Amino acid sequence: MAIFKDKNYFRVDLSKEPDESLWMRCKSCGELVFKRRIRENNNICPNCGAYFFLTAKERLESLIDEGSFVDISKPIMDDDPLEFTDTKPYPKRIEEAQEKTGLASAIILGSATVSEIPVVIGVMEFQFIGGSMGSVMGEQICHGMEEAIRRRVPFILVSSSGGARVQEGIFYLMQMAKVATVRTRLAEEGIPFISVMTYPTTGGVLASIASLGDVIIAEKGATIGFAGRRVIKDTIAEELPENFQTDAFALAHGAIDRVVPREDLKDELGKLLSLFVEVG
Amino acid sequence: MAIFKDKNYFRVDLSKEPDESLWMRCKSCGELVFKRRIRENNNICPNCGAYFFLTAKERLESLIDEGSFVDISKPIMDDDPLEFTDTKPYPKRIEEAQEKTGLASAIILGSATVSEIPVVIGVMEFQFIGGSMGSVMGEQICHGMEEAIRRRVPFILVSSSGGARVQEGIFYLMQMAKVATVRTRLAEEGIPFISVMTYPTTGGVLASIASLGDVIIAEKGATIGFAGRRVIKDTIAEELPENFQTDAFALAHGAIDRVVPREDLKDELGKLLSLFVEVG
Amino acid sequence: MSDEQTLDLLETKIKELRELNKMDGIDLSSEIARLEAKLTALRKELYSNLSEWERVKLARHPARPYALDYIGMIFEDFYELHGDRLSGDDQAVVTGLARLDGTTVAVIGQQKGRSMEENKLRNFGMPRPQGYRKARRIMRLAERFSFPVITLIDTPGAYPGLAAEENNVGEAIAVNLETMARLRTPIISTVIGEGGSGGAIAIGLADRILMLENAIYSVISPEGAAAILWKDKERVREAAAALNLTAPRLYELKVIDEVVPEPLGGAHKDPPKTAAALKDALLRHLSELMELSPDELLKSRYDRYRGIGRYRTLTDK
Amino acid sequence: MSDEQTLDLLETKIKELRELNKMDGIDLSSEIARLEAKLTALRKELYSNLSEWERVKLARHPARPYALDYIGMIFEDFYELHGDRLSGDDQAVVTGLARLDGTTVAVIGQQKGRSMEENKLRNFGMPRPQGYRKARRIMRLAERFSFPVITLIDTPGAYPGLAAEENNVGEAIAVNLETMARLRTPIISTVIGEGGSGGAIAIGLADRILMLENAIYSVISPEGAAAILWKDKERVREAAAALNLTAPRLYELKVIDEVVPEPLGGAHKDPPKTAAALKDALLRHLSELMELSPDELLKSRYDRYRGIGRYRTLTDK
Ligand SMILES: [Zn+2]
Ligand SMILES: [Zn+2]
Repeated sequence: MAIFKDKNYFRVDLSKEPDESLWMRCKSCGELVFKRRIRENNNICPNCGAYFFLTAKERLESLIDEGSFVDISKPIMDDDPLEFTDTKPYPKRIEEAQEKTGLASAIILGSATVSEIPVVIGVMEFQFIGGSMGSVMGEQICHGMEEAIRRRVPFILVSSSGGARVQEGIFYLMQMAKVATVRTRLAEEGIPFISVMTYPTTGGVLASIASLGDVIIAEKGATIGFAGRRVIKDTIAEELPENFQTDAFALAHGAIDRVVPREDLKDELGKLLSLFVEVG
Repeated sequence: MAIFKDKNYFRVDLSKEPDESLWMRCKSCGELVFKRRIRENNNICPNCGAYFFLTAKERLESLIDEGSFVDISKPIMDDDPLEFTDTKPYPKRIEEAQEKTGLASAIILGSATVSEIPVVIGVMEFQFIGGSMGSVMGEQICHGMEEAIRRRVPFILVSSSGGARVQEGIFYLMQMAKVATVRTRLAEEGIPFISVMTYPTTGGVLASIASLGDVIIAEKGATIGFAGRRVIKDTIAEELPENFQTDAFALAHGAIDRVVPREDLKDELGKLLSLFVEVG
Repeated sequence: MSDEQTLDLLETKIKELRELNKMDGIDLSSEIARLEAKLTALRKELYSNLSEWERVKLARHPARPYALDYIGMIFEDFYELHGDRLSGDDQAVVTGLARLDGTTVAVIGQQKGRSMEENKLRNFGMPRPQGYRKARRIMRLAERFSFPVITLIDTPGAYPGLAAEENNVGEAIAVNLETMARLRTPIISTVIGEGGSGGAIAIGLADRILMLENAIYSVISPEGAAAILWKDKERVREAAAALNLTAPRLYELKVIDEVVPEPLGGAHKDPPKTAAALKDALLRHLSELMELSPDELLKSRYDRYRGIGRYRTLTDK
Repeated sequence: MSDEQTLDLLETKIKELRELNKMDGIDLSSEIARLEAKLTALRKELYSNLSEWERVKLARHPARPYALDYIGMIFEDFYELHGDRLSGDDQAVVTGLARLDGTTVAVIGQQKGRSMEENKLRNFGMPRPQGYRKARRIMRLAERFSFPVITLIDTPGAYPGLAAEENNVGEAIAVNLETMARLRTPIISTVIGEGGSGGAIAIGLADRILMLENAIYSVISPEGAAAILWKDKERVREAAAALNLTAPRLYELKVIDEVVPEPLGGAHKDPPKTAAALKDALLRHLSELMELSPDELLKSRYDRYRGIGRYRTLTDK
C-alpha cells in the first residue's frame, strides 16, 4: 500500500523514533554492536570506525542542530508522465519506495540551523529508487533554492544519487537543465550554496547541481563520478585504477574542495557557513 | 648614430622601398633566388616554400591592403628607468636596435584595412631587442586598443617576441598587467581582438595580451610557449618531445584556434573579420 | 533483408531501368512510372508507421548527414574555431562562426565520423570534457558579440572513461548548463541524430529545441535500458517504445518546439532537402528570438526551465 | 662563515651565558648586557647596509615564514579550499576563506616547502596552471560574495615544464590578469618572499601591492640574469643590483605601495612580529579600500595599471 497514494502528504518529522532491533553485527569488524550506539554515533561502528549507510533522515539528524528541522517541501509526488513500465510499472516502484522509506520522494527539504546558522537544506534518499532525480526532486531543489533566497540563508544540498530517473525519460534530462538554471539565481542574489557529496554522487546529479556548489565538500568514502564503472566497461572496456571515482580521486583532480570524515561534517559545515554569514 | 636620439620621431612609411642586393641563397633548398621575388612572395622561397623571417614592416605589408597603412603610434621611445647596464648600457642597446630596424621601438602601430575592413593593427619587430615588451610596447598596445574602441574597428596584434624586456625589470612585469587590464575594455565595448602569433610568441607576451584574443591564429611554424627550452632544461632537466611548443602542439592543447600558412594569412583574417563586422 | 533494404533494392532497379530507357528502341517510360509510384507508396506506408526502434536505427544510420554536413548546407562562410584554451581540442565537437542568411552566428555541433579513421578522430561523436569546454568558450565569445548560438546535437553520449573523469566531465556538463541558462544571446538547439542523455543536454539548454523527424533524444540508449531495466538485451524494441524518445512524441509532451520534417526514408535520402527544412526552421525561430531584448530572452528561457517537469500535487496534511 | 652566521653564533653564545647566569654564585648580568648591546649594534650595521644580493638570500632563507605560516598568524578560521574544478589541485598554491579581524576574506598564497617531502608536495613553490586556475576560481568566488582578496606571493616562478605548457600556462596567467583587472572586490597583494616574474604577477594585479622589507620582486633571478645578460654565472651580485628587485627600491620607483618592516636579521628572526606588522598594513589598506564602491575600486585599479610604465616622449615629426 502506497502511503502517499491517497494524496495526503506527510511531512518529515525527525522527532519520531523508528523502532528497531537492539543489536546488529558490523560487516566490517564482525562485532555485535548496539544499534542505538551506532545510531548515536552517526552510523559509524564504535568498534572499528566503519561507516554504515545513512538514510536521509539520519543524515539530516547528523548535520543539523537538534530539533531545528522544519519540513518545507512542496506537497508533491512523482507522476508517471511516460506511463513507463519495464519489469514493473513505474507507479508501483514509487509506491514501494515510499513504503520502504516513509518519504514522499527521493529528497527531504527543510529549514534548519547548523551551528545555529539558519539554512535551507535538501538531503537525497538513496533508498528511494537510488536517489534518482525525477521531476519531483528537480522541483524540490528549485523550491529549496528559492526559499533560501527568500529567507536570505545559505542553501545546502546533500547528494546521494545514482543519477537518472530513467522512468521519466526526457523529464529527467530537463531537470538537469532546470536545477542549473535556478542555481544561477542563487549566484546573482549572493546566496551561498554548499554542495555535500556523499556515497554515491553520480550521473546527472553530479553533472548538474552537485557540481555547482560555491564550495563542494565530500564525505569520506563518497563515490564521485559521471559514468558508472559498468557503463565504462561496456562502452570502451578501459582498465580503471583502483582509486577510480573515490573521494581521493575527485580531490586530486580538483573536482571538490575537501574530503571530510563523517564525524566532522557538521562542525566543518558550521565553520564554513560562519564565513559566509555575518556572525554576532 | 641613434636615429631617434634627437627626439625627432619618424613615423613608419611603408611606401619607402628599401634598397638591397639582388640575389640571395635560400638556406633551405640552396637555390639562388631573386630577393625581389621572395619579397613579393611574403618572404617565402619561390623554389621550396621555406619561410624567411619577416620584419615588422614586411609582415604589415603582407597582411594589409596596399597603401592603407597610417602610423598611429604615440611618439614615444624607450626610457631607462633602472639605469640598467649589463655588458652594455640599455640606452646603447636601444640605439643599436633603432639603427638596425629603422623603428622607434619594438612595435609598429597603425590603422589600415584588411580586405577593405578598417582595423587598428600592431606588429611586433623581433629584431628590436627580441621583440621584448617594455613600457613603450605596453603603452603602444594600450593606445592601439583605445584607438580601436574610439574608431569602433577590430584590433589585430601580431606577436613576435621573446617576452621580457629584462632591462626594464618590474616595469616589464607591470606591462603584462597593463595590457591585460586595458584588454578588458575591448571586451566590454564589444570590439573584436584577433591575436596573431608568429615566430616566436613566448614569455610574458604569451602570458598576457597574445593569449587574450577573441580568436587566436598562429602562423605555420610559429613557436608558442611560456618558458624557453633552455629555462626548462636548467630548472627541471625534463625530456621534451620533438613537437614541443610548435604550432601543432599549441593547437592540440587547445591554446589557439587555427594554424594558417603565411600565404593564406591575409585572406583568413579578412574572412574572419568579415564575420565580426557588418558587411555591405 | 529489412523492409528498408528491399525498398532500396527496388530503387536501384528503377535506376537501372531508367538507364536502359535511354537506349535506342526501348521505351519503358510507363513501366518505370508505375514502379516509381509503387515505390513511393511502399515508402510512405513503411515510414508513416515507423516504430520507435526503427527511428532509432534511422537516427544512427551511417549515411545520415552529420553536423558538418548540415553546417556546409545551411551556413555560409563557416570559420572553424578550435580549442578549450585549457588543455585540448576535442574533435567530437565542432565549433565556429558562420553566417546564417547574413547574420553571424556561433555554431556548435557534435560530430560523428563515417570511416574508422574519421571515427577515431571524432571519437564516435562522444565529446570529452575538453569538447564541452570548447563549446563553453564559444558560447561566451558569442555572448560578447551578441551572436546567436546554434547547436547541433548528435552524440551517443559524453565519452565515458578514465580521462573524462580525470578532467571532471561532471563539471564540464554542469557549468555548460549554468552558462547557457544565463547567456545573453539567443540559443537554438537541434537534435539532428542521436540526443544521448547528459552528453546531449550539455549543449542543449536553449530558447528553442528542435528535432529532426527521425532524431531521438533519450536518457539512455534502448540497448542500455533493455539490459538494465528489462535485464534482457534483446528487448530493445520494447525499451525504445517505453523511453518516449522520438521527435513526434517529445513534441506531444511539449518538451520540444518543432519537429523538422525529413524526406521519406530519412534525412540521408535527400540531405539538401533536409538541410533546407532545418534552415527554414532555424530562420523562423531566430527571427522571433531576435525580436526580444536580452533581458526578455533570459526571462523567457528562465521561465521555460523553471516550469519543466511533471508531478502530482498532494494535499498538505 | 658569512657575517650573518657569525652573528647567529654570537647570539647562541649569549644564550648559553644566560643559562650559566641562572646558576648559583655566578653573576654575568653586566657582561651579558654588554654582549647583547654589541650584538644589536652589529646586526643593525649588517642589516642596514644589506646589499641586493644579501636581500635575495634573505628572501629565500629556508627559515623564512611561508604563506601558511602567515595565514596562521594573521587570519582566524582559515578554511582551505582545493581544486581548479577542471583537472587538478596544485598544492604550490594554497587558497581558502578566512577572517581578517572579523571580515571574511579570500586568501591565495604561493606555498614553498621546507623538507624534501614538503617541497615535492609544494613543487618548490612553483605553481602549475592548475594552481593559477584554482586561484582564479577563488577570486570569482570572492567576487560573488564581495569578499576582499588577499594574495601572498612567494615563488621562484611558474613551474616550467612539459605539463605546464600542455595545460597552457600562458593562458592561465593571462586570464588571471584579466580577471583581477575587473574583479569587483578589493585585492591586496603582498610579496612575502620571492616575487618570481610572471609566476608572481599572475596573482599580483591588485589595488595595493605591499612587500616585506626583505622580499624581492624580479623579472628574472639574479642567477638567470648573470648567465644570460652577463654571460657569467658568477656575477649574481652585480645582476641583483642591476635588477632593482628590493622592496625599498621598488617603493622609490612607485611600483609598490608600502614596505612592511621586518625584524633586524629578517622575518625568520621573529615571525610573529613580522606577521603583526603585515596584519597591521593589510588592515590599514583594506579599511581604505572598503570605503570605495566596486565601481570606484575598478576605476582606480584601471587607472593605476593604465598609467604604469616609463618612457620618453618624442617630438612628432
Ligand atoms: Zn565495526
Ligand atoms: Zn628554398
